[in-house]
Amino acid sequence: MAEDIDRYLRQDKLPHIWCPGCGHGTIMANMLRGFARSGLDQDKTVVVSGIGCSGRASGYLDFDTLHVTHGRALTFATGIKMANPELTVVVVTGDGDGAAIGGNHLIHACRRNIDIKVVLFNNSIYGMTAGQFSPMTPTGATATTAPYGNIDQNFDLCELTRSAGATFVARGAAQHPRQLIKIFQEGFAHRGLTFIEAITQCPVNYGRRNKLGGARDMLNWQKEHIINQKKYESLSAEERQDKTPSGILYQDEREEYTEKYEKIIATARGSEN
Amino acid sequence: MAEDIDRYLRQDKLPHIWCPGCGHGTIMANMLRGFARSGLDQDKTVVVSGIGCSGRASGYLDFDTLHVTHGRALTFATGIKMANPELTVVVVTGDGDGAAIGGNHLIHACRRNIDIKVVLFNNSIYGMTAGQFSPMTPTGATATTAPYGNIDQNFDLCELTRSAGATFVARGAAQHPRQLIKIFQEGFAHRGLTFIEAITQCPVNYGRRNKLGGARDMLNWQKEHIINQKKYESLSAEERQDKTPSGILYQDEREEYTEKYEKIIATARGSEN
Amino acid sequence: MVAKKGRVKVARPDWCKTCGICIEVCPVEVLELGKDRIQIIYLENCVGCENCELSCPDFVLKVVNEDEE
Amino acid sequence: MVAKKGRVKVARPDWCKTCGICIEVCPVEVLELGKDRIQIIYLENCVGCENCELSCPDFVLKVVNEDEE
Amino acid sequence: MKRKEIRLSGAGGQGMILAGIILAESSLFDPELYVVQTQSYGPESRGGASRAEVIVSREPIDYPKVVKADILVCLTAESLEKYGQEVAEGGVVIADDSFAGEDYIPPEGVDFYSLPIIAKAREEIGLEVTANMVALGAVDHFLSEIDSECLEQAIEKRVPGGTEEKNMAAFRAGQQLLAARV
Amino acid sequence: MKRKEIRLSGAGGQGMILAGIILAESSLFDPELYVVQTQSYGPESRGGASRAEVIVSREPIDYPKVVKADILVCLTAESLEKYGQEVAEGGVVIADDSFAGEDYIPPEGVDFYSLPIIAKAREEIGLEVTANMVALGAVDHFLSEIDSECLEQAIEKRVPGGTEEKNMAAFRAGQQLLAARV
Amino acid sequence: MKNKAGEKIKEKEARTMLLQGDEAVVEGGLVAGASFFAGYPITPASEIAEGFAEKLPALGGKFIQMEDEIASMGCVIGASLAGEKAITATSGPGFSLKQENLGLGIMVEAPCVVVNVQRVGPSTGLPTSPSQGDVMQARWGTHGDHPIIALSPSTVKETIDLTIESFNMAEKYRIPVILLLDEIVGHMREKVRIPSPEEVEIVERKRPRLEDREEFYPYLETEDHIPPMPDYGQGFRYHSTGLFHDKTGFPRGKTEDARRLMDRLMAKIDENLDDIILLEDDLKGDEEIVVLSYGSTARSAISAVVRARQEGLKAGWVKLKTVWPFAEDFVADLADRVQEIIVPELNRGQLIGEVEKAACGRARISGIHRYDGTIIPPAEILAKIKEVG
Amino acid sequence: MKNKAGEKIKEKEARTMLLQGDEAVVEGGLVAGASFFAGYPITPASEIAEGFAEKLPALGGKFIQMEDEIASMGCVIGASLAGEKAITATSGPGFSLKQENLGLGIMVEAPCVVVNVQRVGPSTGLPTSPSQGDVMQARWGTHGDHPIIALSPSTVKETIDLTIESFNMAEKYRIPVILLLDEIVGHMREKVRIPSPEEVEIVERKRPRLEDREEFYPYLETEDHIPPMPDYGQGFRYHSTGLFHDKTGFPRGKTEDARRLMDRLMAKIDENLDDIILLEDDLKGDEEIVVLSYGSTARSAISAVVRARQEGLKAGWVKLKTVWPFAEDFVADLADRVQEIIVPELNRGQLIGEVEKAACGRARISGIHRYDGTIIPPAEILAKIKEVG
Ligand SMILES: Cc1ncc(C[n+]2csc(CCOP(=O)(O)OP(=O)(O)O)c2C)c(N)n1
Ligand SMILES: Cc1ncc(C[n+]2csc(CCOP(=O)(O)OP(=O)(O)O)c2C)c(N)n1
Ligand code: SF4
Ligand code: SF4
Ligand code: SF4
Ligand code: SF4
Repeated sequence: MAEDIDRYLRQDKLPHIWCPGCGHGTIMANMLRGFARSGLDQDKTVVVSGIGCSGRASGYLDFDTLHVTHGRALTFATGIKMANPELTVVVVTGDGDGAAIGGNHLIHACRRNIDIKVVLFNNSIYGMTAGQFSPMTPTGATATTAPYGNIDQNFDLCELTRSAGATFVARGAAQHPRQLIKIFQEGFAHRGLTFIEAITQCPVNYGRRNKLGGARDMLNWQKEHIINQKKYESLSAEERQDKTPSGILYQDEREEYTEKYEKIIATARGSEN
Repeated sequence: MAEDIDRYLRQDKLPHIWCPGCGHGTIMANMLRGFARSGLDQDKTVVVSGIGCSGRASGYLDFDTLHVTHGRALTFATGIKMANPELTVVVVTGDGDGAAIGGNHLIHACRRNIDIKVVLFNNSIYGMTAGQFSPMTPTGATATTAPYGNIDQNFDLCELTRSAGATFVARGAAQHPRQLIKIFQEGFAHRGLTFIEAITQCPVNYGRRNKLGGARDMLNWQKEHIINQKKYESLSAEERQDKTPSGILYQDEREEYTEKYEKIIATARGSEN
Repeated sequence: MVAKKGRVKVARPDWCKTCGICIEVCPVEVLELGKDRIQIIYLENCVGCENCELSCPDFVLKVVNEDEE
Repeated sequence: MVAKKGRVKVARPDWCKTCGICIEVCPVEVLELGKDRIQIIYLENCVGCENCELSCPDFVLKVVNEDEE
Repeated sequence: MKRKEIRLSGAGGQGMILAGIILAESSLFDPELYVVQTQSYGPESRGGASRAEVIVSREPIDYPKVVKADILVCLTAESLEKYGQEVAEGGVVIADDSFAGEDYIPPEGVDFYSLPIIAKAREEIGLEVTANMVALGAVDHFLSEIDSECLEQAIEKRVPGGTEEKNMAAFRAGQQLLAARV
Repeated sequence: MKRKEIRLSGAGGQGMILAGIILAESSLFDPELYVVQTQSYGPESRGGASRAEVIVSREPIDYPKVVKADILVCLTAESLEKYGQEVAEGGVVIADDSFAGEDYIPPEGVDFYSLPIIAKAREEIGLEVTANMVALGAVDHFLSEIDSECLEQAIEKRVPGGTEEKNMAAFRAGQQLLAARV
Repeated sequence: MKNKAGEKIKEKEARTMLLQGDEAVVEGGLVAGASFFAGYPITPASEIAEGFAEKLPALGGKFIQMEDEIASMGCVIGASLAGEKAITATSGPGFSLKQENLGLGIMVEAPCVVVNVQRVGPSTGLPTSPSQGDVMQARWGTHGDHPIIALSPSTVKETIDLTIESFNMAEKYRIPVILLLDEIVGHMREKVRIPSPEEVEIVERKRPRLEDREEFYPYLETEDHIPPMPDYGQGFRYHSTGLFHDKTGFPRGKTEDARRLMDRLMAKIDENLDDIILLEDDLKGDEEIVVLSYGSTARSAISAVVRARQEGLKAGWVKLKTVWPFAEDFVADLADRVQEIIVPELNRGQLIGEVEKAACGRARISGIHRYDGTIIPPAEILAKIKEVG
Repeated sequence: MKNKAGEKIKEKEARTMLLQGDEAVVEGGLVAGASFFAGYPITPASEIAEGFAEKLPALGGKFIQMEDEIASMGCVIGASLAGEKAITATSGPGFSLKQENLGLGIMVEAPCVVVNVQRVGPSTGLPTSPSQGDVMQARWGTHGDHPIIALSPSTVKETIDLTIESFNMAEKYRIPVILLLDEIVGHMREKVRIPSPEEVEIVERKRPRLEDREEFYPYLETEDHIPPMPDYGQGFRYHSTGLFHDKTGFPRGKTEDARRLMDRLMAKIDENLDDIILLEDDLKGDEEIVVLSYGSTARSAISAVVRARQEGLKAGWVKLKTVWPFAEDFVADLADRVQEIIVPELNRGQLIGEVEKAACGRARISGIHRYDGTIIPPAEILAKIKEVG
């Protein structure tokens, strides 16, 4: 049986405000399944989120939760983790929240390799504000602020966070719930900056405007285009063109930030005596 | 003979305020030599800088120059370039200005591939504010805010900007002026986001505190540790450990942002008729 | 120990937003959209694969042991 | 055309900050630090390599054609 | 006529705001008419309640919100419950008959019409989302300030290309609901 | 004694600020003494002019800056030019003899000492950067409020490890400059 | 060839439309010659970005969505210095973020327009509800002393007019101008006539002549305190900085220079209050009670005063269109003539403080405060008029 | 086991040292139990970061240098919610950047201390010169209505005391407290005695008992308006948001909730003015002229008044240590008793506006303004006293 996630949900706050067919709920549910498997302590886990549809997740999750300013969740999370390294600290963010306004905090958290789990709900659009393009909106797609087609290029967030210093980098998608659960399970077990890009569909503000059909069609698109890294690697360069690899893309064991700081404390204490 | 750079200098503002042996002057001079070779129009070139010792460069350079807030030079530069794509727009920044507070603007400018030349004076420290660690201060080094040794890991800025989307990425060092000139010359010729990391020595606020000797010793360190990419590639993984590759590390011809926008204008004009 | 067979159940009917994702991911014919919520129409077809549970964005469906019902 | 030989010149003596970098990068013995500025002591050694000009952070030195002086 | 206040209320997705905009835009054809249209944004607007207000007047309009509606349209029980008493004397309340009338008592001097708005849209037009146009048709009946033709033109201009016909049919169906009644 | 105002001025790198801090810290040994020390930061501080001010008093000190110095030390011509007239009656001006005296006229009632401060440091101590301690030695002569011993202790505490001896020698050399003179 | 939206736009004709306040910023901006927009989406201001994204390119203007509001503000100042008429739009949280670069814009004297469509704060607050809670922030949000101009419209028509005014004042006084809408005005729709550019006065910044390049000082103290300003790339090669600087644009580190610069920046505004302070009133001279307000609240106020008059009360209204600089002299005069000034605001009392200062005890001042996301109905103001009357 | 710097520190003894104002923030903070610092370097506040970087780890506390000031402010609020006594320090440009997150701190009621060592603004301004130019920004810098406490010391000793007060008030009232130094105070050195923690009152936030977890409302309207606050990880699993929320911490979208929350946030301060407003004076009752000031300027004022008294003038001084909330009632009383209040400030006139409002015409108010990076000498104030006397 799938993990029971009810105990991690604030049931009185549900059903959530996400639109019918929005993939955010699927990601959140599977994050919780991964969490359930991790065996981590619910009372010792803090979820921090920014502003956006994605940011609303914190309100539904039965942990200590903090819903902050747009793009800044990682900075609050850093304070929490530094203050009390025993806590499991999770950041839920969006492609706008985490990669547009919050991009600097993302790369710096990666650089420090501080043990925070960053879950970026990538729906390719600013959902909450109703459809402006984000740094993850595909080039050529339309958005309310790109009426003639988006000329901006996307980040490859997994590449970016890895090159910034993240020690666990993974990509999943709403269409692949089992892979997601596994990614989350391993991500929660990792010690260090854990970046998980979770691709999700926004049928309302992205799909509809770009005539991608409803949620079901968008999921089918994901099925075709987001493929397991192993499979991806077996493809020719040409075949890769419109494909995105998923899975745990990178993992490394570099020393974690708060652990390093504990050593500073030890040194400073020593130097005092 | 080396290029005459006097005509690009505001001679009445010199000598500059940089400390004796500071590498910033060497970088600036060789940037100008590269500029001289590029054949670009002095009157059609704008230099934007942020705050820091590096940021003072704009005051010495005889172009249209703009000395803005800490970390934000690229945002102003983006406005200038978008407004008038005919202009050559150069951003002079530091490792604090460009990679700490300004990191987000850096990766987003790279992503857009807008034709701005970003010259990052990397002296491994906050010089202007007298010696706090920057995202480029080596792990283990001391700084006024890292009295027990720096536990932060550095960015590899060339990796970072490349993975963010820059189409010209190079690294040079004050110790290798000829390579610098070449890098600048090619960088000025490139159309798209051009990122040049120029390693420079701060004998006063970095060298002295870390007992690296004076400017001359620091240059000798650079000579040993910053080596041409070709040579770097011929080394074993072990030999590479304490070496950094220099030269033009990456170049690509992806379409530039303002050019793309010109097409939007054409489309919009068309759709109006 | 033989694993018991799982069967889908509409655990939170009120939360269903009729997006139809569960129908899409179901490998056999079990579910169908009603007026304002999902309906199980051919429970006997259910293979207990959990696709619907894992994909539903609204925590509506659960696959439970047959004897739990 | 034969390239004329270059020789170093202290073009902006007042700007020298006596950091000694030029001395470090000079392949032969040409320069030496005076009290508050650089001094050319063995001009005849100068091979015109321009190392000093290209490395001086203060735009003090220039390598010029011999006949320019 | 000082000002006429119209409030259109229902649930998110029922198109009340579009109806409000169309109503307001229909005033463009009369150069003497002033118009203000406002709406409720808010967390409610996603799924929850939805409200558009339109005020028309032959004099400049100061206060832009409905104080007491002259015409109130309610497509949900909640909206009738919420706004049903804020209606001006001599005004009308139009509510969908799927819920209305049960325990609603209109204020003194207010006429109440329980009409099969949604049913018409679903059954006659075959498209429930056109209920907003049916409602507009019903409103038209009480709206002496704006010509029916202007409303029709405004509908054509605003509704998504290709749906003009259905919407127009819905509007006419709305008109007839009352033509039949009154 | 109300307050005694000391201004130490010179160029960046001459250690005037460190001298000011040491002067101020020497007051720590006297529990009855109040002290305030300020300094000029600014673009000047890099390479340009440099200034430290110390005020000592047996009463709480309100205004923290020097109004008219009781003791002024100038290690550069510029600083003498800038501050040479802002000296209180009965005060003293101490300037390095490498430049001083040429066309400087002290205010009424102010004593002027042109002393070989830098030369002493360079030649006797063999370390020009100890000129600040030589100057401090000279100041000591006029500073009845603070014990010489306290100053010595303050120097030992502050100067970089390993340089204590040279600095102390410089301080003593400064003291002697005046012992010889006055 | 650089495209200036201003030139293209003149081909457009006046037309009547149903417009939201946010859309009116776009239309008014285009009439004024807006040629550049940089911004970051935020409720309830996103429609402004969306409008410019659609309309600017067809006119040869530029739209760019930046990574955040800090970047947007920097971008707009950069574009301004490159010669564009540039504008950005945001709401409270973004306005807070723009403050540092706004100060830079004031120091380098870059003409531009910053729109804040106010929602309820602090913090995320009530993102979709109206407020006038950023009025004091508009004056004091960035660190240090500084001059500021802030205008606030109460109708969609006024939004068009004041957007044009914002651009004009920005160009005239070389200063960022803040346009404060509230969510009500931003999202309401009204029937309005958009004028053609020929019908309205459009101001362009003074530009120096290239011939005068040798004698050019970018921050010269001129008689009107406003130095002419070249576009980048015209060959003037001048320097601008956020540090205090002298007429050459370079910092000198002299205290007199700092004082002189600050005095000049202030004088630009202080000596032109008559031109900058826009307000409207219905005062007849017999008023005992005056309701002073601005933005959407003014509509309730007018409505209430009209009814009070009908009921025989000696009431009047004043509507400020310019909130900063504050109409101090006007209010001081008013206080001499009336018994009570009522200041309704969608906040806990902000501009009322300025009214108190200006009145200086010579008239009673009372406020009506709402800060829950609803607006003040005329009845409440009427009741207050009766209460104090 | 979590290390709380507070516990360790108590082992320290009182000692006398020569300290800069910036260093005094560090020492005072440690006495108050500061256990967390996050910041970004900036002149003239960097020494505070440097001091904490050195001293915190030995006490088991944490120091982190963030990528910018926005991040630092977020980090400090996060640490506060996790149970630390957290502090950050900056100067004008950084203070501008912190404003948005400061508003969040106010909404989630996170106790913390934000130091601003003021330099001359706007923009980069004069980075190394003193100013009191951010006083109004401290009140109004973030968008929307909000309560605020801001203290401003005039001596190094007072810096120690007011840093302790800042932490105490932050903990007591669950609010970010702003500590406004000016560069003079920040960089001057004075001989001071650092008290031991036993000698001073140290306040800790009210924490709920885990047993009451079922009945726990994180934003409950209590009698004193200050809900008890658990640390993260204690098992309360509660929600905080920058949106308006009810006692549960969750947004409900009801307008009454918004009003109620704002009223409570304000009441925390408004009902405790006596506790919060700290000031000092030498008033004897016969004053005709009073010089009212704060920060380093107060030292010049006191000096001038002492001399004026010596010369037989009926002058007195008032030194505000709390600048926000403003000592309105005190000044109103004062205005009834004296003829003139002189307000010297290192700005173009900021807090003087509050004095004018409070005096409401009952005393003449005049200012002395400096905004060029130099400080006001006592002689200038004395001259003014004589001029108006
Ligand atoms: C400082 C600031 N700027 C802008 C906003 C407006 N805003 C709220 S959510 C959002 C974008 C959300 O997009 P994303 O992060 O992709 O999340 P999604 O809604 O798509 O899940 C924006 C721009 C804000 N609240 N604060
Ligand atoms: C918003 C803001 N934060 C901080 C500062 C202070 N500051 C000025 S320069 C600087 C660091 C400069 O370091 P870097 O960019 O590496 O340049 P360098 O001086 O080493 O050349 C800092 C932190 C500032 N001016 N503005
Ligand atoms: S707008 Fe998009 S992202 Fe937001 S809830 Fe709806 S579907 Fe999901
Ligand atoms: S502090 Fe360092 S970077 Fe700055 S001028 Fe001096 S040597 Fe150069
Ligand atoms: S996936 Fe969930 S919400 Fe969607 S139709 Fe199925 S049960 Fe309903
Ligand atoms: S490198 Fe330049 S500044 Fe340094 S000593 Fe040589 S000439 Fe002087």
